Amino acid sequence: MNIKTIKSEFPIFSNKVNGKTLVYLDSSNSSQKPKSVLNSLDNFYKNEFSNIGRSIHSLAVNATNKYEETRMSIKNFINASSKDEIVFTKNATESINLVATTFGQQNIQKGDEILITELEHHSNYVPWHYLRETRGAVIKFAPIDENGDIIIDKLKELITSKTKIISVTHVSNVTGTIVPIKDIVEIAHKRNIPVLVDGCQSAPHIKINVKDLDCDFYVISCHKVYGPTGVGILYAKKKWLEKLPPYIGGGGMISEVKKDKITYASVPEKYEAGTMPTAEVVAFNESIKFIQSIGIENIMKHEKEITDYALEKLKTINSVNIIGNPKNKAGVISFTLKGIHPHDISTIVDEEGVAIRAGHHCCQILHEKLGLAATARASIGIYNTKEDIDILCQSIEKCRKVFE
Amino acid sequence: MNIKTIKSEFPIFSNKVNGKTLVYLDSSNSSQKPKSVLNSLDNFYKNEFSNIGRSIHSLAVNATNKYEETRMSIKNFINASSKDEIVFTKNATESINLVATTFGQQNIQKGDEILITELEHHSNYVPWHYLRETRGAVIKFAPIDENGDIIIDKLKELITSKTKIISVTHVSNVTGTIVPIKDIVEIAHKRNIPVLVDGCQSAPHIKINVKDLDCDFYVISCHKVYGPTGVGILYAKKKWLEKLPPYIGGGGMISEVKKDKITYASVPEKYEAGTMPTAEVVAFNESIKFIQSIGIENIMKHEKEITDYALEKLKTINSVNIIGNPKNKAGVISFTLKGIHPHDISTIVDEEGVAIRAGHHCCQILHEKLGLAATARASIGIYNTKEDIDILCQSIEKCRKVFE
Amino acid sequence: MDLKQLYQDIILEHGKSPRNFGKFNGYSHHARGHNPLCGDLVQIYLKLNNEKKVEKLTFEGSGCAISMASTSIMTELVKGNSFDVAKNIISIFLNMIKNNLDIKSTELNEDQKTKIMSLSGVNQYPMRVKCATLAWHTLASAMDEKKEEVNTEITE
Amino acid sequence: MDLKQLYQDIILEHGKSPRNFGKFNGYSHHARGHNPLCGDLVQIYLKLNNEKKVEKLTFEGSGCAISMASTSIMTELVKGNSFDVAKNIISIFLNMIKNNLDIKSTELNEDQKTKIMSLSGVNQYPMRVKCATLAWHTLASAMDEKKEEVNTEITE
Ligand SMILES: Cc1ncc(COP(=O)(O)O)c(C=O)c1O
Ligand SMILES: Cc1ncc(COP(=O)(O)O)c(C=O)c1O
Repeated sequence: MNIKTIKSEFPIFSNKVNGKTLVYLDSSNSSQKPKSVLNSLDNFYKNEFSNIGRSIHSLAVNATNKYEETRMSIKNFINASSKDEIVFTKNATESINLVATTFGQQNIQKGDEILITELEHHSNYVPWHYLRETRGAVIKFAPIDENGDIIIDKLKELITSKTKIISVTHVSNVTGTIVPIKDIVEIAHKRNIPVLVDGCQSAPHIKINVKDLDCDFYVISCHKVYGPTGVGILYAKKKWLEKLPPYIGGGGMISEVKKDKITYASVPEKYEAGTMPTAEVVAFNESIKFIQSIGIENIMKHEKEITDYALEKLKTINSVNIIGNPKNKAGVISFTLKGIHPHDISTIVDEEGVAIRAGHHCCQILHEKLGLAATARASIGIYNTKEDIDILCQSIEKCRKVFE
Repeated sequence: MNIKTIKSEFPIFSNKVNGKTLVYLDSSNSSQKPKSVLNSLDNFYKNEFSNIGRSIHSLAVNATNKYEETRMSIKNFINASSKDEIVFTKNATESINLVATTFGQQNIQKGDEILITELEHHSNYVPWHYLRETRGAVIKFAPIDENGDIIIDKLKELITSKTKIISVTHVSNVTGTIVPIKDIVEIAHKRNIPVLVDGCQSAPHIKINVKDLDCDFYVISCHKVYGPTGVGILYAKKKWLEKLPPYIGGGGMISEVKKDKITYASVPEKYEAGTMPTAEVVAFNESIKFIQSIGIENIMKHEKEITDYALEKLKTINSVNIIGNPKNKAGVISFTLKGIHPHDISTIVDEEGVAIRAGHHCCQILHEKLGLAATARASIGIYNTKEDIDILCQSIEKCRKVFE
Repeated sequence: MDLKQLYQDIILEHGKSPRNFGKFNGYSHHARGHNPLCGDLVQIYLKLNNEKKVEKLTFEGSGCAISMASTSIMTELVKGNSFDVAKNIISIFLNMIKNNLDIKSTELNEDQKTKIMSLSGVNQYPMRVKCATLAWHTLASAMDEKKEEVNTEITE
Repeated sequence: MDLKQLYQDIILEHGKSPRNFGKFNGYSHHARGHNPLCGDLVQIYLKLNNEKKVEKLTFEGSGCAISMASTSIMTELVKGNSFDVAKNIISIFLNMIKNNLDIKSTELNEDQKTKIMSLSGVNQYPMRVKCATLAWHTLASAMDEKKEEVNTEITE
């Protein structure tokens, strides 16, 4: 595997930022896109564009087929049982809202408990919070230890007969913690509790097998998986999609509409109301093919190498403090620099062409636990090299000079 | 204005469909896209891509600015009072769901009435139907006359002290009826009832001025306005956005997140949870510029010319029956052919490269009223010519031959 | 794609003058089918006699030429056969449409094969497959005494 | 863009050793400000005396160098002035940051102008503007006795 070649697939890296070569270390936020994805988008709009599922002319037939091909690719990519278990949404946030809202309507009564963790992104907390506000649910937070690992025993203790669902991230977007989902699902299923997994930070980086994980719901954001913006994925076991009520209502998700009564389409169409991000879904197929052409194992290996190298090197810089030290860590490295606020770090390294993120990364609960208002975060994608890490480290040294 | 030049801006028309030149008469379903929009998409992904509003590196700053520029362009395009009144969604369907859900939560009690019309698209009925199911609302349908015009007096009569909101389309996607929104808003506001306008079929075709209409909500689907898929717009008076509860919850729409409490961002961010269709929003700015470069008056004039020509010519074909004859008609022509089912028409004309739509066009209520299961529909965009209409008419003649 | 393959004379003829149209009294089985995409509806009425033979089979509904012809041809092919043969004919048909297969069944005579094959052109028109299969799925549903309406969005 | 313009010595110095830091007893006005993007919080404590003069002005909070320096410089500039002059200084500052304007006020002496101008580099860094303005909006809010927390998402 040649990273130079892979990197050259991403047009953005032929650009300069602030006169410097772009060192993109913000992939946890959103990934860059390979040529093949952009070509697909462009080609679809230029040569094949039509709305899907409604008209029956040739353009529409072709577009509908391509759209469904992506669904099939995703099914294979995450090893779902059927392509009907794949619902397209606008982003992972909508996917979680879909589940929280429809599951809540059917299953959450006053006093029922929802179990999440201290690692969760706001997108995996606010939708459940709504159920607290509207239906009187109780939200419990499984705690993490000082390494950033969820304390599984504590999680277990928090489960009661009132626990109706567990919602947990697969990989933390702050500490990079890889959560032992299989264990959690096993614990949950023993007590008949369904589990939603937030796969935003895992999809492009580690192997996903929903059948093996046996989770009930799995959500992905395509823009983090080398795909276009505007598309998210909800995987759900078919029994759930069939049982839960519909979410967004409108064209395309109905069966029969009368003045006094409406029946809904079967799954997955039941959950795809209105005109979908057709071109973006079609192009996302190329993202999956791109990942498959490299091989997820090779991606994991490469990203681990870069991550280990980064951790090693950052530790040699005095005054760098790395957040969390989980048992299994993906390519997400949050850190602080003594005496320098993360926002100042970001501004200064940006001057060197280095894009990192500073802030709470939509994880205020975790930051409160850490006792920090903000951290700086470097996150790794398939295109990152050791050279990128070297430049990051040099620019961190520059921060220290500015503040000396 | 030279339509040939305008048409040449749309790459899709240099393609053949079934060996024939594409005659695209399905713009009410979704419009084709001009080069400038596709170039913007491509350029953004290739040279400028970043997530917005979160990171503070240069790419993110630039992307955020461009995203906000589109918001500003839309504000000007529809003459809103402030760019904070423009919310980005995934499609018009989501926009209506957003209003129905949040407005319903705050204002709909058992027995309260929602007034829509027999013209409405499923996307402007199903979301209100949910309030019937979940909150015991009553839905009333303002009837249309045999021309396809809403009977305003009947609409007035249907308003009671329990009417909480009126939701009505600006232009029918079946009959092309241009609805006198100003009159309806006046009637409604006299009784303090807010009005939502479904602008899906008006935005690319007639001038929109929300200040003049004085409506409370206005929704648009960008893919019908020569823009990318995956983006919708909700215009709402600021007082509503501030007053209504949030909708989708997650990253980007919060202010402060604690374990026991969450506060939300100000508008419009409050309604933009998760990663938005950034590139698509940015590219949509080019759609607006494209329309503005031609001038909406010129577009209206051209489309009226083509529509009148089509109506004239279709009427000369024996056995064509045109659906509706409204006072003011946009470029949407639904018709039936005696003895030939619309699906058969669509398949046969498709063979000649003509893309029309057959079915109920997501308007089953209207089709029930018409006593038809399906109709065929030719809808006009800025790129259509009289020649397109000639080919449509020839291919309809061919249908008759096949079935003779 | 070839329009002539789709709209063969036999299709047009059946489409215009469907056989076994209408409801009859004393049916033993009934089902309702619906194609949400176009709004087409079909109702199947069926009488199985004591020997489990399809004594009578009619339909009501409206739809495109393809769906009317397919339904009409179906009633002709299935009527008079035993329950099991009827079931077999249904699966032969669905197989042909779905997998683009030739008909090799020994349960059908040449005339029947020609009739069923007249619908094979639908293959080339993926958006029209549901028009052709709706009635067949609905008949199967009637025979199985299922309560739910057949919905083409679910059957594929 | 020029990093040196942003991180001038005076900024770095105030950032490291903020003046008027901490809460004091007997304040007459107070407000809380919050920047949701980075999570920064600031609290402003203010004592107006009988002559409506800002007798004392301190702050608590944590944030980046820009926000700490801006807050610290603000307290130095505003303290000792009358209510109206204080309000004026706030609007001079916000104007400078927002509209990239030179300072022409006669209410400020040269030293004060230099101090306030040291923050003008923020102009070139749109994502950092809120870091610089949070405290000033919060001070204005305290003086106006507003109850709501200042939120940078709302103030711009
Ligand atoms: C009148 C009308 N309303 C609503 C919609 C729904 O728009 P979208 O599918 O983009 O959500 C459409 C288009 O399908 C429409 O024509
Ligand atoms: C762990 C995690 N969950 C959820 C999300 C939300 O994804 P999106 O913004 O695409 O909806 C993100 C990314 O922002 C994330 O990192």
